[in-house]
Amino acid sequence: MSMAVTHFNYIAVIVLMMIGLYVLFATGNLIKRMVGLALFQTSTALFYISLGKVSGGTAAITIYADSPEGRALAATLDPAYVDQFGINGVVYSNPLPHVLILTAIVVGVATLSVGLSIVVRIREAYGTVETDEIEAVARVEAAQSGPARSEAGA
Amino acid sequence: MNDIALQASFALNVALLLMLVIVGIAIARSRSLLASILLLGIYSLVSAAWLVVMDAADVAFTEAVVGAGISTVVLLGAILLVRAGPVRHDWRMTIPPALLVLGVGGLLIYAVTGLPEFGDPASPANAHVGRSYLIETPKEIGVPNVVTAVLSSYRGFDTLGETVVVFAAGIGVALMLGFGPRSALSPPPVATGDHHVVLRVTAKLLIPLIMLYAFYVQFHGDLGAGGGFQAGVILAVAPILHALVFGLRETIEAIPVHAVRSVAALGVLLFAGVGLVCILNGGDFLDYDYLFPPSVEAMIPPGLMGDPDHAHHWGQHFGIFFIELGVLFTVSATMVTIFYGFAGRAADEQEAAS
Amino acid sequence: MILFEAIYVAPPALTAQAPILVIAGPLIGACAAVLSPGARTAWMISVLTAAFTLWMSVAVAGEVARAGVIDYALGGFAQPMGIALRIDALGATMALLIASVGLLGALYSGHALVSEVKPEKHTLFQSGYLLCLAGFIGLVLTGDAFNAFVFLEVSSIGTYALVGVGEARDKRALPAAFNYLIFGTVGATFYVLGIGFLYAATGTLNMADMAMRLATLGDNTAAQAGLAFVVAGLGIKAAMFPLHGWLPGAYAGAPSLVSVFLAATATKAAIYLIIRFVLDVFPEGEFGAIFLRWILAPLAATAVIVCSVQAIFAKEVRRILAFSSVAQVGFIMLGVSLATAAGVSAGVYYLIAHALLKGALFMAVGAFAVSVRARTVDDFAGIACEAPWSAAAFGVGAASLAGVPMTMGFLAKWTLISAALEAGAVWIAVTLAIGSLLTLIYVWRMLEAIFFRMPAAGAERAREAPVGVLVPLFILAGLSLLFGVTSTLPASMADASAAALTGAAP
Amino acid sequence: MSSGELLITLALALPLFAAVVIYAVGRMPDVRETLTLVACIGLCIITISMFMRVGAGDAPEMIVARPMAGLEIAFRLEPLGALFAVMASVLWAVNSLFSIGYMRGAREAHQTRFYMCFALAMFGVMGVAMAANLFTLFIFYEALTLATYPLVTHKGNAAARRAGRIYLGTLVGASVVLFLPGIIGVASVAGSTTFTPGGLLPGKTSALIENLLLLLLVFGAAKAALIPLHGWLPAAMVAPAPVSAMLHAVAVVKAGVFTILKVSAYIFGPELITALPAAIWILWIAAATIVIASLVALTKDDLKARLAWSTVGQLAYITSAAMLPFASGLVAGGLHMIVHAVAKITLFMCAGAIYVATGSAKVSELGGAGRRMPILFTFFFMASLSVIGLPPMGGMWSKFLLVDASFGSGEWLTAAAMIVSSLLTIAYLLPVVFNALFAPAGVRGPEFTRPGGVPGAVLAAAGITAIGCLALFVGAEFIADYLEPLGAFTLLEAAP
Repeated sequence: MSMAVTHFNYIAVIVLMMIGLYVLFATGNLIKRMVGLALFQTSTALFYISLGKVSGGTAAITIYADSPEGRALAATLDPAYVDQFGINGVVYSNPLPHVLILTAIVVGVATLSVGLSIVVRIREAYGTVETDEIEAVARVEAAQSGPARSEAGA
Repeated sequence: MNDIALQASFALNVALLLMLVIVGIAIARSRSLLASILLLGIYSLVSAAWLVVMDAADVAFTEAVVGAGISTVVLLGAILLVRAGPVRHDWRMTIPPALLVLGVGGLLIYAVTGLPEFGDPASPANAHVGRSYLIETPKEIGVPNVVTAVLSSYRGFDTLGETVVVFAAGIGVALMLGFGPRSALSPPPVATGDHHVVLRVTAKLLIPLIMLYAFYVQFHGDLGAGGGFQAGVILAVAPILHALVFGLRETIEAIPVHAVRSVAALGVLLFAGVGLVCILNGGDFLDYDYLFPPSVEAMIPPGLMGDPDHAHHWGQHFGIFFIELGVLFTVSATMVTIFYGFAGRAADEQEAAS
Repeated sequence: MILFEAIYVAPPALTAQAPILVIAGPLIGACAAVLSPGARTAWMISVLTAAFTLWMSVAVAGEVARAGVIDYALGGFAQPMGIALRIDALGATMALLIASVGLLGALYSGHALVSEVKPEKHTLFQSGYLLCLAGFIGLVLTGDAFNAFVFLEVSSIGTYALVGVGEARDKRALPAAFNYLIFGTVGATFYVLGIGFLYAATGTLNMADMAMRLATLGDNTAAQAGLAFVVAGLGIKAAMFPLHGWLPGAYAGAPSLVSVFLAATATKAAIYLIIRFVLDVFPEGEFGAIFLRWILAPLAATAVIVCSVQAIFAKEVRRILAFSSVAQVGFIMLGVSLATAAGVSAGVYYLIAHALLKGALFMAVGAFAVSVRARTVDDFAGIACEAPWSAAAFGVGAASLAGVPMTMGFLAKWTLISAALEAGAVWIAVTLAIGSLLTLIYVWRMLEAIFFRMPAAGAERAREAPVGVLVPLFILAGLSLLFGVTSTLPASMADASAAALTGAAP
Repeated sequence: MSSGELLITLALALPLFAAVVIYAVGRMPDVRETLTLVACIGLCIITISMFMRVGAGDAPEMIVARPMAGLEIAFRLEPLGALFAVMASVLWAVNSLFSIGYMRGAREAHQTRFYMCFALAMFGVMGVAMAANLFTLFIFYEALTLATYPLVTHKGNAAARRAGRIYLGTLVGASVVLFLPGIIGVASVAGSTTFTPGGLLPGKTSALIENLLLLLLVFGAAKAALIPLHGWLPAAMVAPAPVSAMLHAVAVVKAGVFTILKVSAYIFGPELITALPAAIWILWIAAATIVIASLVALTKDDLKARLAWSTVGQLAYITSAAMLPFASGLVAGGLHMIVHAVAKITLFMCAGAIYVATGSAKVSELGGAGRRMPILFTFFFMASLSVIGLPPMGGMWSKFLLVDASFGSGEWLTAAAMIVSSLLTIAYLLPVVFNALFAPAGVRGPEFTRPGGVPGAVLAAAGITAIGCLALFVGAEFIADYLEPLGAFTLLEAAP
């Protein structure tokens, strides 16, 4: 099979990541940038999950209770394949990436909330959430204030 | 590999991924912040569906709760506070990021050629440690959900770190938004009239149900999808709903800000405390086999709860139970802290406007 | 290292658990700080926790000196199934460095915070500070690549807000904090992505296991891209040129305590992880050598020159110091890129020297800020007459930065240049020499203003900082001087680190 | 602590202690200045006893610290260093006398800082003189630069600060970019930087590296003011006259050439220097410096600037001497170092005296000034003769030896440059004296702006060194003998 098929998931996930990265840097609106960041982080998660998928596998959440769906799925597979890669006659997908991504998702929401709280404060301090307008305000204020120490004394 | 079921699963996978790409492009093109945020929620929901196809039930659950749920709420709260206009597009600004994206993307796609095929059970990722967990979990941990076993036990230290990250986020938001003269609270306008009685009654009914569901997700975590993170977020919905219907002031009177922050800290303390107890009993940090001293373990009858190794797994079960409880405390309390932060600001804005 | 055994007396049971206690201690302290009733209690918790952390990190360093490498299996699971702390000389050195600066920072915060952060925020601020401490120490001790990501985030998430709190002094801290968050998160995500590729290629997250498996893997684009993304991601965190855009604003805007701690530890921890991946996890081979010689070294050299020039033209003292930090990261990376035992040792030694001196410099700037609002170099004119002790400490730090003999900074430059010459990399030695000259220029600009100019007429008068600020400041500055005269301790640690990484005899 | 170590410690501690005491008693000018003089005399006693011990064949040593392997802060006395130390301490004493007169006469501000920095500079000089290795020498060399910076910018105005930037920029810049890499190169090639009789480097590395190191070390010692790193010296003339006299005729510039002499004698060794093409290139540059500096000096109307350019040229004599592929060069260089120091400090003190007395020191305005200040101009004349190299002054012997060494080693270009430069020296120094002393009647020169004219202390100081020039004519052989260990050569053998 050509690589476009066998590696389709990876390529699609990379496209998603790049959309996120693009949104992050192509806009000056801070909230939109946070949206882009969230998109980028989520897509990275999808990459890990793609890595852990096993053909014909099932979710590894009922490992020693009997898994009827897992068995049903395994029945459709080549028995040699199940023997080699299965456990007790059921093929499971890799649980490790799932664990990692649970962590990553939580980290993502933590970043998002801290980031947005900073954005809210920026809005309060500068009256805008557009990067160029913030810079303009900062420039104007820098020009007005002059040297801090002598101003205070004068 | 030419089986119909497999092909159907792959087709579903492709279809969902293409949907994700479409939603992603829509987010990139959207000029309305509100639309972007809602599209991001949709993106999370679609990806949750895709995650189920990928056999990642736990992740799907978390993505639905966290990505589509709390993230969207926080983002909506933020645009309410900043009242930003439509996003301006300047084509000159798009060239450098486009080049960056092309460069990074090209490098990634080149790198992908070195990866094993999608779904390959013999790939290093799936054959090495990943497979060992599947084989060892029944023996070493005795928890049916391998994801929970890895999350709480094998990689319990990661989970401690993750809980701390959530706690840190709570501290961060509280530092940014939780102080200052602007956070004086007033009841929202919805609470003034009496024609919201339906809302109130429904809310009063829903809140206990939400909490019940949260506890179900919490304690079901080692049997099926679920656990402290998901449960924590769901549990946090209860006070959030309460605040939306009855006003933030009422909620804060019931659950004070300091109490919430303390619960978040206690959650981390509980988690770390479990680790320290293991040390005190002679094991390494978070080695739940040492959660109970041998004298206690000797009292457990063999074969309890249908598990022949129960005596051995007793410590693991309780260790996971306690740390998941710690996670629940911290996550739910932090989510409420974050909500208080944003909502407290929202109330001020309305006060300032009136 | 014998020194550790002499000053360290603890029950053996505690020593055995020291690797985890050094991380768990500040985590628990952070929770306790949130629970504490007031600012004063929170400060005391912070100091006690940091002292405990330092004690434990000394224990770890002593144990590493005795036993070589410590493996601590968390949860009692064998590697690579469980997460393990794997501590070699480099990790122990870093932990000791971070814990030392952490304690001094905690002491310093008792007074320094009062003028910069509202009192009601102190409990949360101290909590965030301790989380940051725990995060950095965890980052340098863990033997698991993904766990390192978690600690990267533990240290970062709180830090973003801590930087933002600097708005009380300078509201530009807010956009700076946001910028830091964006860059930092992109960096961390790149790192995760890189780890994903490495995981796909090796099937493991344990660094030692990964190293073993990479060595037998041969040429693999996934693994190579993995390394590239790991280094790029960490490079953002380490403010490696050209990924340093977030740093000047963040250092300039943050409260002094945060600037001190970040400057002394944050970029250093990320550099540590880069060193770990480039020299330890990744096998020696063609790709690694090309990566070091043709990508890392030229970028580092550019950083040395470009950012030093930026520092020369910067107007604000904090920004000068911040740009200087980026340039100094270049110095460190140039040493590491030699990949010889001498080069790595020099890099690590430089890292220690720079952490101490930059911490002292930011602390001194904070000491001035206790009494006066001064930003630009001109604002600092003649401040030495008004706050002589703080100015003296600043002078020591600046001398060390400039590489004046009898300071640690001089020995650091010395070892670095001789390592470059020894490795035959003359162009690196030349870059280092030019960089040192540029460093002198911007250091002199500050010193000239502080010591040799008169304050502007009618300027607000500065006062000397309180003793609580001066004591940690003097300890930090004093270390730069002490190690400039007798450098056995840091030099032996740097040598042991290099030996652990390159396999050479120390 | 052995008596040798005690001497070394005292030589370092005394100026440092003096600086502290001067700071402490800064509010009492009389006490301050008395203490300065006491410190000077104390230091003279210490250095002279060191000088005697070295002359007796002793070589006291002291290791202070060893920050890293191969790097140590250590001191060791040897003839060249002992001579340098004696010269510096004796001239410091004379110059302090001059300073007291000058600073009071010119009513300068910040006098406490002035005396303190002077003492600190002497601390640096002592360290340079006694250093046992390049690393230690470097430390004190830099300390000297830093201690003299406040002296150069003493006036505190924009011009002084600009000059200060040039001063510091050139000196520190050259040491960081050239000298330090040179030292590190030596350390990494030879494993240490210790000054070793016969040379540290021979047999240790390739010719390419040796050439490179020589260039780095010689140009790195920018205090020797070899073109193109000479700009700081004329710039430093914004400083008060005592600073120019002591530091920029004696201590600082001589520390530069002293370093080059030490590098030549103890790092490369006479034999290795002989073999290196880089030494020849440096000789050419030095020859160019000698001629160019003399020509520029001719054009300068400001007396101090003229003297500064003259110093640039004279320093290049000594640098040439260090590079001459002939062992006698080192002795000649060492001798010239002393002789020139004594003569040039006299000239600067005279220039300072004129400035104090008249408020200006332009060559074009000095016609007839000798009528008011005949004694001063006599001293000026004596020192001029020494700089030119005419008998009966010490300068004659050193010039003779230098030219002889150049011829002896076949360096015609250097010899020619020295001879041409001597003629030029006549052209830029003697007219000053003759115009002042033998101006047409009626030309009275500038009026005194200070009642009483030249302060007595100033005149006395200039007198002492002028007589010193004369004395060196007699004492030159003693000094050359003393330096004999540097090269198997004595004055008598050179005489035809």
